[in-house]
Amino acid sequence: MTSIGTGYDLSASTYSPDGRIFQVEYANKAVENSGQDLSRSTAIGLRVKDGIILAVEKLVHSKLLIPEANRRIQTLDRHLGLATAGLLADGRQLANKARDESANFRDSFRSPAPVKYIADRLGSYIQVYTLYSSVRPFGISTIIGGVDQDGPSLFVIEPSGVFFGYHGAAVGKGRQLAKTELEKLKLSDLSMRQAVLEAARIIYLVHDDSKEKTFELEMSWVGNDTNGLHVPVPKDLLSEAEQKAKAALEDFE
Amino acid sequence: MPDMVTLSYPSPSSKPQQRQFNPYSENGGTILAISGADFSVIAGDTRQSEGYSIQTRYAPKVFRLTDNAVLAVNGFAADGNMFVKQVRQRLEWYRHAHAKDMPLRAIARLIQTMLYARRFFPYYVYNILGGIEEDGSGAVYSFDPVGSYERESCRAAGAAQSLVQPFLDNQIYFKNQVALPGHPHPQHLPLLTVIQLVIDSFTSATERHIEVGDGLEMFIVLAKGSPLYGVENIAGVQEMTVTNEGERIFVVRRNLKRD
Amino acid sequence: MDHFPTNWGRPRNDGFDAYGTYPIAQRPYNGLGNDVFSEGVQRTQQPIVTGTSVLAIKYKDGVMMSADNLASYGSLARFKDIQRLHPVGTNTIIGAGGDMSDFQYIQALLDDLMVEEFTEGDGDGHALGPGEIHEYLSQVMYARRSKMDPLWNSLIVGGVKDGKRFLSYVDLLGTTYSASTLATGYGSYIAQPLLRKAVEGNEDNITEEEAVKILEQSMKVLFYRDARSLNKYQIAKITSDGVAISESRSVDTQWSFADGIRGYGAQTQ
Amino acid sequence: MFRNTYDSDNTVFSPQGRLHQVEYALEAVKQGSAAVGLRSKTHSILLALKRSTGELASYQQKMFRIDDHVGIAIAGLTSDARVLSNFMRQQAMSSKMAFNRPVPVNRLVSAIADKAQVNTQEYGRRPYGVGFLVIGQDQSGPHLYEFSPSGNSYEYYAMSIGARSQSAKTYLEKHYESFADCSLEDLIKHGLHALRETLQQDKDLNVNNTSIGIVGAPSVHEKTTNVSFRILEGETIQPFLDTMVPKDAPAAAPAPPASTDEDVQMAE
Repeated sequence: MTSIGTGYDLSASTYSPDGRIFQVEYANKAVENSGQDLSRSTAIGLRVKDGIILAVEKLVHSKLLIPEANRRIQTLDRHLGLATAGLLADGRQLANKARDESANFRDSFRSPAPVKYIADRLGSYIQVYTLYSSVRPFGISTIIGGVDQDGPSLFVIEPSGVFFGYHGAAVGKGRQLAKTELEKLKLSDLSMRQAVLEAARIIYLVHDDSKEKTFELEMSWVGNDTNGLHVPVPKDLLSEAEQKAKAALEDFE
Repeated sequence: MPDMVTLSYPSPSSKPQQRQFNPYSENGGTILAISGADFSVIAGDTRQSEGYSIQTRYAPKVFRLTDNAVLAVNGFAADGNMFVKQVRQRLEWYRHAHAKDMPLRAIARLIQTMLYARRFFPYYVYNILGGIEEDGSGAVYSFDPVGSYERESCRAAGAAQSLVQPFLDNQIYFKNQVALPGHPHPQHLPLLTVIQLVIDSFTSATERHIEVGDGLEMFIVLAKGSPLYGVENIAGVQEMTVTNEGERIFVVRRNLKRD
Repeated sequence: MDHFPTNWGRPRNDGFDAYGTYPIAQRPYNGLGNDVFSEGVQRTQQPIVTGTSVLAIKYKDGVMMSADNLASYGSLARFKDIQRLHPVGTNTIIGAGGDMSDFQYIQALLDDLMVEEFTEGDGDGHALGPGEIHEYLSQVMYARRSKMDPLWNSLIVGGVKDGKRFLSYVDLLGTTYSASTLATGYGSYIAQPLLRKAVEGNEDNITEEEAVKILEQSMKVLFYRDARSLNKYQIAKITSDGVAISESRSVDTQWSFADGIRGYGAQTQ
Repeated sequence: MFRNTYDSDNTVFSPQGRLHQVEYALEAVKQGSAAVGLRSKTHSILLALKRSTGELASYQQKMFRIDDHVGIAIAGLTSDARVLSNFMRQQAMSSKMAFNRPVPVNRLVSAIADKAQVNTQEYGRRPYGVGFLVIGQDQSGPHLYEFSPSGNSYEYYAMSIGARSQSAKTYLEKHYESFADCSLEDLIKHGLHALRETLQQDKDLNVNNTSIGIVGAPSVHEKTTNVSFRILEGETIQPFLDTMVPKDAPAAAPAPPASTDEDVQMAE
């Protein structure tokens, strides 16, 4: 961050002399430690044989919050889900855009949009916000997952607009540890139920008890077990996953 | 002079046949309203029909707008329902702006403005507005489809207007009745008399007009502080008042013949 | 497209080819009414491929609806495997008579709406019920008629929400009404009286079996009398358990009497 | 002139990934007088403290009716609130027009949150300078939401916003578990106690400076049968004020000083 204060980092439309766009880099910072809305949380996505699992570590910033009422994982279409880390409001804005894209695809072709198509459109959309001084980049990393004609697929879109497909993806504060854990899994062999348990375990593992407040685990899934619909993981499975995650955590320690 | 050229002008019959879409229909039924010194009665039958078909035996044509205004709409039902919906939204904005209900005479003017705005694609609807003025008097306003309106003591509209209006002229305005010397016709009739006239109007219209029948819905609006005049004793009466501003609204339902 | 500029219309009806663009033998007629714009923009349409009656009744457990599988092209029985009953969400069914392409458009519209509900609502407990869907359809139908560009259909919306039965009608004019028996098209003349007789005042007692019987009987009468109908139809029921649309079925009919009618069978002057 | 290089513009991230203009907008909310919201199984209520600029001036408007089933209390810039509340009214009405149903409260709140987000991302705008507490009743029962200029919204059991709202929050956190089963009268009493915490030592709630907003069945102190959103002001709130436990001046929990100047950590 040597260029802080040199004036090359005040606009997305300015390169620094060494060819960097600082505003985009700062947006990445927002993903990890946004100070204003306490969203310093982790989100992960798992792509398994016949479905996708999304999970987020939802920090509970006040005990006055109503549990489970404030959802962080969003539904884009019947078959598409999205989880973000970073500025929550940016995440909602992007989800609305994604819904429009998906609806437009459906209107044109009378079939559900491929996951990759949506990831592509959103990548382009986010990229536009890295070009001009009149806007700021999106302060979010996005996991988008769904099941289309070619089966389950999972993508991550960064604030720069770049996107990649993944078998297992993690964004946000605890992404390094989460990635390490994901890499240990044989993702393509897992059933959706197994993947739910693993996802819960990973979220419990990456949550930093010492630094962060309490959290709530939120999970959704889409695939064979859900008739191809992106829906929240049912309550009984969710609590089973939480129990096992807590148990595993104790073993770990 | 012989034709110089042969014209290949298509004969009129070979032109594509044109079937003009008619955006209007007429759904029968009749409405009427009568005002008294400190009350107003607004009524309509509940049959909705098209041609010789009864579409439904219960489709309301009379609507409570506020605690002191009731609107009856008759004509093309789709226009009528949309019009009422739009009036209600305008009244809601008025409430937001002024934290009170719009006065009756203002609603009357609002309706004329809204109707006239569609002068060249009119709502095919005859409106009758009844309620209580700010001075506490009962009032009836009647409208034509493009917004011409006036305040009256009584008005009938719709399919059986030609049957009911002459009857009201005679019974309310005492047309063709000569008063006994020293006993002038009353300025206003008492509420229960008016209610009986309304019921008689509709039973008669039901007898003689195929588009009238099935049910009668009658709204009674009482001025602030007015006595109940026995309304509370009418069988099946139901109070519709929402606020505590003083005016009260009641509704009475009666069956009419269904044939 | 007419590529001769002289046919595009002129400020005045010149009686001759002022611009000299035509050989005399082909000189066009420029008389009144031959201006290509004289007919204005044509938005008004007529139904092309059409479905006939839809019937619906309320009964003890909910609402039942039926429609045959025919889509006619004028008097031609063009498509004989068309479904005219369409589920919307988990507790609503719409049945359509009139233009089938307009109906398909309406299905697409409602599908978009349901996706919107699914994503934005995201299980918040505010699913659209039959009442809301009927209101929405009414607004669409009325808006299109007001643009003089109607969706040429008669639609029946039926369903159950929070234990309450709902049954309502809307058509190309935006006209709406509710009743415990409804019928569109030819059915409104022929079947409606039969349905009313069987159902009115009896809505809470009719069992599912009886409801099926009532509709079967009416469909049979319609098949006998409506030349644009087909003896292949479906019955849908909507109860608090959800919607169910039957496979196509038919009723036994007896046409031997037709032999004795002039116009049927062998012609015997 | 500015506190740092990165705080003059809403389209600029600081090197830490912060949006200072948004944080300052959250400060604007804290400039406004406090509002408190609570929810039970049957009711949602709002309470707000009205300021007056002087003896001859009237008290400000802190609550707006959105629809029969929704109302809001505001803290911050009143003019921004008027724009947003107008938008909410439009949303409520188009829901009635298109579907003939009262707009679900959560969707209404999301709609203004999404609207507010745009003002945190595009040049030439400023974030809205107002926070809302939104109460409403729909098919899924009574609700209470907080909306803030950052474009976030959350649903709460109880919440407070505005000047010295932390003190009210402390009170609410201590008692919120009992709110679910409270009668309307008790709920209002809790609300008044929480609101009182935001006052300076020498001040007290009275009929002039307090507004109460309610959705749900009427209280015994109201002379109405109305269950839709209503705002109580003036003499009508006296019976509720009378239910309050008088504050025994020295024993009252010392309120932490109002933060005006430090960097904001929302809901800290």
